[in-house]
Amino acid sequence: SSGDDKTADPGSTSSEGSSGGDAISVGFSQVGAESGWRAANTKSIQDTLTKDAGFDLKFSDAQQKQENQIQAIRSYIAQGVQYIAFSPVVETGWDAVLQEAKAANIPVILTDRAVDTADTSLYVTFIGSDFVEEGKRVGQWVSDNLGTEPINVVELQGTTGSAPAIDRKQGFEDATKDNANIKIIASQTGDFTRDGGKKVMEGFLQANPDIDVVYAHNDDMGLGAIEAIEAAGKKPGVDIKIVTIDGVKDGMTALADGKINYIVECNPLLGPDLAKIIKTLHDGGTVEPRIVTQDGAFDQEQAKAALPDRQY
Amino acid sequence: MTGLAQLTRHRLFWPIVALVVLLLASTLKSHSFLEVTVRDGHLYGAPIDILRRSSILLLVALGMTLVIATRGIDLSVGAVMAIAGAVTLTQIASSPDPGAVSTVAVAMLTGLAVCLVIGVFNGFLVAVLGIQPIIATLVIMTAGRGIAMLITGGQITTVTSAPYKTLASGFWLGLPVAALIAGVFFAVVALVTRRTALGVLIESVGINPTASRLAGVRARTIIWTVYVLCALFACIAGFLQSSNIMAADSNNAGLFIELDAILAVVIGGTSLAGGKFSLTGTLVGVLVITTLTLSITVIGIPVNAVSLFKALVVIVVCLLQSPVVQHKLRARRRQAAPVPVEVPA
Amino acid sequence: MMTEPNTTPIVEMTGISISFPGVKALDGVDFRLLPGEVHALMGENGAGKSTLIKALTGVYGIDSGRIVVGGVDQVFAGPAEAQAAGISTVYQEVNLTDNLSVAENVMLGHEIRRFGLIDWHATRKAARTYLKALNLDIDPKSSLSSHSLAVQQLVAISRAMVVDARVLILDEPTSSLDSDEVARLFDVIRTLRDQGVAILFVSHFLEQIYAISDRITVLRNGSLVGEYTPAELPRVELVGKMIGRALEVLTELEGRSERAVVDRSGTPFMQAIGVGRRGSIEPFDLDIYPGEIVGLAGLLGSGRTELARLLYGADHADSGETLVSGQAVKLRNPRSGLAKSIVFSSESRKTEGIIGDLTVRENIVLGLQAERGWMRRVPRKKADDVVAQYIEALGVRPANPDAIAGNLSGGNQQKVLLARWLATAPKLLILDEPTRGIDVGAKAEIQKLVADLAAQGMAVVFISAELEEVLRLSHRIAVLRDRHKVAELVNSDDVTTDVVVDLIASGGTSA
Amino acid sequence: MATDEMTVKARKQPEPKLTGAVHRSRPTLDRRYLPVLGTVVVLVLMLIIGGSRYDNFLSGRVMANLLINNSFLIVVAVGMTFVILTGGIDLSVGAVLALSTCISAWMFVHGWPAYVAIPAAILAGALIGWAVGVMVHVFEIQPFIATLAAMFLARGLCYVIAPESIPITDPTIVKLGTRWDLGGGWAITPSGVIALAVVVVAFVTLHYTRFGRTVYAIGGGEQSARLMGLPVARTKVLVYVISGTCAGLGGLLFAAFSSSGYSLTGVGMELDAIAAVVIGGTLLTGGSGFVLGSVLGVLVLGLIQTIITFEGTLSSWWTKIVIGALLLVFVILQRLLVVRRR
Ligand SMILES: Nc1ncnc2c1ncn2[C@@H]1O[C@H](COP(=O)(O)OP(=O)(O)OP(=O)(O)O)[C@@H](O)[C@H]1O
Ligand SMILES: Nc1ncnc2c1ncn2[C@@H]1O[C@H](COP(=O)(O)OP(=O)(O)OP(=O)(O)O)[C@@H](O)[C@H]1O
Ligand SMILES: [Mg+2]
Ligand SMILES: [Mg+2]
Repeated sequence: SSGDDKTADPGSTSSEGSSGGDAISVGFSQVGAESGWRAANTKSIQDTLTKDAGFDLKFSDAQQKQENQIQAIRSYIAQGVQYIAFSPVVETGWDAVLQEAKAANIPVILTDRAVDTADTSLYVTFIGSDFVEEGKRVGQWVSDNLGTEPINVVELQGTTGSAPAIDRKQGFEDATKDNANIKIIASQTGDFTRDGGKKVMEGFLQANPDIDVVYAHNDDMGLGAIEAIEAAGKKPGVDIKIVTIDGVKDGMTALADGKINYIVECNPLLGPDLAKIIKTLHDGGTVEPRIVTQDGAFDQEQAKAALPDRQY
Repeated sequence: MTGLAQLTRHRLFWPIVALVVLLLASTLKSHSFLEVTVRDGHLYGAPIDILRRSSILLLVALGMTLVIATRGIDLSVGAVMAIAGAVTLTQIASSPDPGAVSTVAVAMLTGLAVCLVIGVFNGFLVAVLGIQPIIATLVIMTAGRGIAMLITGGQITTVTSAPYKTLASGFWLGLPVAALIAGVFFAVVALVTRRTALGVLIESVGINPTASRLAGVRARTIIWTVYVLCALFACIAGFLQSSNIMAADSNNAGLFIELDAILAVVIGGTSLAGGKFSLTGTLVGVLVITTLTLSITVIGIPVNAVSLFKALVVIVVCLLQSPVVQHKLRARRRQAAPVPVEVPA
Repeated sequence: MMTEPNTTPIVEMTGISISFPGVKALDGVDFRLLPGEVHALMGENGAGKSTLIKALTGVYGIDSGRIVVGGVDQVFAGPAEAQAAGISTVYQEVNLTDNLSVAENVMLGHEIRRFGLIDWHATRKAARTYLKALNLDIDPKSSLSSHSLAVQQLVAISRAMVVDARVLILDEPTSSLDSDEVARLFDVIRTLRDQGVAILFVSHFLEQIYAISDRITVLRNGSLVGEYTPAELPRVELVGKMIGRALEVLTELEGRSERAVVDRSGTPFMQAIGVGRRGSIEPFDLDIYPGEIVGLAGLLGSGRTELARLLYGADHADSGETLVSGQAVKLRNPRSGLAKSIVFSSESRKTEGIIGDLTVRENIVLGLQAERGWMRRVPRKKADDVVAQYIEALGVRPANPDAIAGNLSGGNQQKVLLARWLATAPKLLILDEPTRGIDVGAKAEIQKLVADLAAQGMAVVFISAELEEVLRLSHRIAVLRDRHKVAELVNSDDVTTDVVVDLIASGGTSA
Repeated sequence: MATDEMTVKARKQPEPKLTGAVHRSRPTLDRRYLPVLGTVVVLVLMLIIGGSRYDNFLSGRVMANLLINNSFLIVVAVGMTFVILTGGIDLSVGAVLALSTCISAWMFVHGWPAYVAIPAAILAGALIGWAVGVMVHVFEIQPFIATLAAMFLARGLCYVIAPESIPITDPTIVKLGTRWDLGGGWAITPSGVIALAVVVVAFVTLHYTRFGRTVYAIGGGEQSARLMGLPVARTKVLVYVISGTCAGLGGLLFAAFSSSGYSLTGVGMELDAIAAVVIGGTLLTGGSGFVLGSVLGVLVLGLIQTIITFEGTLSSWWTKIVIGALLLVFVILQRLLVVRRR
């Protein structure tokens, strides 16, 4: 609805001036740096879209604020970059600013998180994981491997109201709802942090004497839970099983050490894929509208095998 | 009866009632809640957990009390915690012998030194340049986490070091080391402020800075000092926090702890307008808040209602503490004539 | 003088009682105020005068009693309601907001509006008129905080005139004013009285009471002593009724005390050579010898306070040189003054003196403590002794070291402030309006104390709006005018107020 | 202590003499404007430096975006200014703003028309503000705590109303965010116009109504204001209502800006608003400051953000450090300007 076509020009005119040479100028707006996963994601992008690889990357960190992100995208449009990529803080509310990008003829690529819009022409493609699917895969594994007898599950949720927290909860519930053996007895938010995970787990341990499984929405909370379980004199991974999502290095190490039982990977290394997509677009090619990354899943044995080559 | 009336009139009566109610509610939900058992040669149980967990907030609130007494505020404490953890853990992680006591000691001293500099910086902005405390400390609040991430390279630095782990998870004489550390600092501050003239001079500067200056009080030095102390206490809280998870999480260490600390200070009866402060009050405030967080999990408040529950507790405690309600309650009890609202001349 | 007394009181208070924790401030007091009269409320410091006023205007709720205003039973919820009922009040401490301009302070709540919005031009003009009525020709746009306390007091009075009041209450309005301003204020009061306004007036200056009042009510220790006309109550008796016993205060006050001869042969304790500060006081020279009381005389705003602040180091001078006991010193802040055993008691006790929320004990010990630094706390025993000694010597009431200083009556706060400085055993005592708001009895005590201290070798700089007081005490008098030191004279029996006033008027040439 | 030095020195300003019949009115600038002036000077400096460093920085588009992207913050900061002028503080604005986005989004999803949903969202803000005002005034709870509780409350309500983010498609709201092109890259949105209107209304209220002057008087000294017979109670409650209403309105502007209602919106926005107000020269102790200063404060924060995106090479941590450093440079420069002029 915004469609101010008269200002559509700066995109093409000034890009020459600002980017210099043949480098492709890309504006990337990151959510923030709230977790180890995010740091790895940022690093991957910054390390791939380098000058040497023929890119002129403009990076900005929105510090978890949608307004900063919108502001950054608008500023990229004003600066006249050739491509915009971003990981949206929220799924909703991007129509207006994406319209502006479209009006300025700047292709937009979404990474990691999707946006909720009726008009799919606003972005070229989405590349990232499917949070619901991740939750489902964890749920499935728990159901298949542990749910053979009655078990009590406690859930460490991510930040209240955030998309990954909602979807991972949803996915897990979907996958386990048919298994009568699985009972989720408590669920509380640990804010995706180790400290939060540990605090909440301490509370769970006080209130419930018979916890069998901990489902943490990310590795960090799982690692926090390990600390709490150990402090309570129990053995994580044995007395209480732990399943998590992400697969960051510390998580994988704990998995290999037998303190975590299963991790569904959520690959942060989106840089190479992003670079490939932009190159393809730049050469006039087309890409799929939705590219879901190939995420692995590891149990303890697989972790031991994979650990030496992990980059993050 | 008059004894009881006297009691309910005490400033800390309602916060303590809140504490008791929270503990009772948790016990109703989980019957063994108040039980303390001996496990692996030390005490174990929710009350011990509360003590251990309170230590971090207590240290931060301790410094905050002093700052608030001078009419200031320190928003940078969370960031200082992050920096303390980052500096110390990066050093421990990069040392060849992370398990050695000497490594840990040197790393912690470095952390203290860095935080000292930050405290001096905050104090300089407030006391010398006369920048409003909230904005002066906002600088470090924003930049501090960046500095911490710079030190850790944006990663969460994880270490394994037994001596460092002892800080937060160890026990001494059956009691958590963290609680003992916080307790010692609390006692020292209480002693120093009340045994020397520091306490009264801080209050005097907080109540009337102009008059204090004219009375010859070194207002500037005192204000500077409290910011340094606040940063040092936050630093130690940062040690405990990072030791708790054995990792330096620059983004999340001490996030929003300044709000909890201020809340604790105010529940304890110290006014944000500066002046008279009560360390005991702060201690009670800290216990209320820590218990509140633990009981949210234990009682099983639904995730989406956690904020509402917190709001409810804070509002109820504050309302009951407020002069108007106190007065109403008293009048009801004694059926006496209204007591005048006190207005200073 | 007296206009035909209207016999139905406009304000009638009966059986008023108010208690504060530990103090019964008013105990069944009756009071009435007639239209068209100036009614003086008298009593010692802490007698309950201000409390009675605050009870009337609803600042304090009353425990028992009845208040009838204009024939109607009234309990005001606060000054706003009292004001709406036609009672306009100037409270004891200057209660204005010093972040706003003079005009705004005068007109706050009564700004002139056009089309619902404030018409600043008209408002300022109105403010100027009200200020003019008190002979105050200051820029209404100037910030209130840029004016001295005396001016602020006049502004507060102007503000009270804005309301079309039936009752005007003035609680110690003259405590910082010099005789010209007082005379001017009295003219205004008389005009209002003749228009039928009932005026309640509080002052510790007996001459003023006798000059203006039609009726006197005396309070003592929160109880009513009685209601009198000035004619039936000579001064001595009035003082007797206030203090509860006959006292030879008056004789002491009126008779000039024996002045010791000051030895001016040695080195002065303090020597100011060309000390000045741009924008506040022109460079001046001043020598102060041990045992000498130097009085500063001048009109309102002549720069006495400014001079005193430079001597202490409250402000630092931008020219000149200061010698203490013959040695050059730099006084850049109050601490440096204190370190040289110089102390300064400010005229504005509310903002620059008392630490309101601290106890009397803590307030008294503060100066001593500041001198010793934070590490070495004044031992409890010593603190108790010092505090007890000065509470006794100055007659602080209530004589309770643990009372919150901010709750004390104005005069008692002033005594606490004095005690703070005397307790440090200074060598130079700078007193800016130390007797402001202090009752006759205590004033005599303080004057005697100052004279005694000087006799024991303490140097004193004494500032007072009351010229007689300066003359009575000082050995030497420095005369200021327009922020200039214009003259200096040795006090003797020949020096009268007229001499000094002439000096001020002529700018020092007639001496 | 510098604050006391300030008051001490303020007393020392030479004044026209009482004795002299003639008025010597010196052409000095009113000291109260100094902090705001400091802000302006530093803002212009930042613009010049930004313009010389980056291409397109001083373009109409970037400048217009500065207003458009910050319209909601301007409104919130205006409300905050009222509260801070009385010596209070309002920590609830970020959460109330989020609540307003959630309420309106929820109502649109449930089929309510804009003329119901919009007033409801604003009213919710006003109601919370009123509750805070009552807590602060009647129950004498410290503003910091009362508003902190309100912040938990509003955030909690958000999670209950909108556990997930809700897209808003309502045409009225969408229209609020439509850019009106003014040529040369300059543009404005109805949101921006509303923000400016709020500023004007606030300015007039503060400087041309008795209510506004009472706000300042309370900030100068609540006790004195009461003794002066001013309606302290009503005014104090009202400033929180105003702040809540502004946060509610800000929520609508934010909803227009982001076309969604989301419970995690505006986390930490209260600090941005407070920072903007303080940078704009308002004293946190109350009694001194201007709404226009707050607007400048918002622009400064926005400009810092813009510089960061234009720089484009900062890692996440350098972003934080640079924001902190710019803030520091800013407050110190402003402070020095003010001190110099004394
Ligand atoms: N808010 C208060 N809390 C406690 N005590 C108070 C309060 N206000 C006044 N008092 C006490 O009430 C008594 C009467 O004080 P009041 O101020 O009325 O005296 P006053 O006659 O006006 O004296 P002064 O001449 O010194 O102004 C004093 O003992 C004072 O300490
Ligand atoms: N009536 C007045 N009109 C204008 N300015 C005044 C007036 N009185 C004082 N001032 C200003 O207030 C400032 C303070 O003066 P200062 O306090 O040194 O005077 P003072 O001699 O102590 O008089 P007092 O304390 O009786 O007012 C001076 O800069 C003076 O210019
Ligand atoms: Mg009095
Ligand atoms: Mg004076």
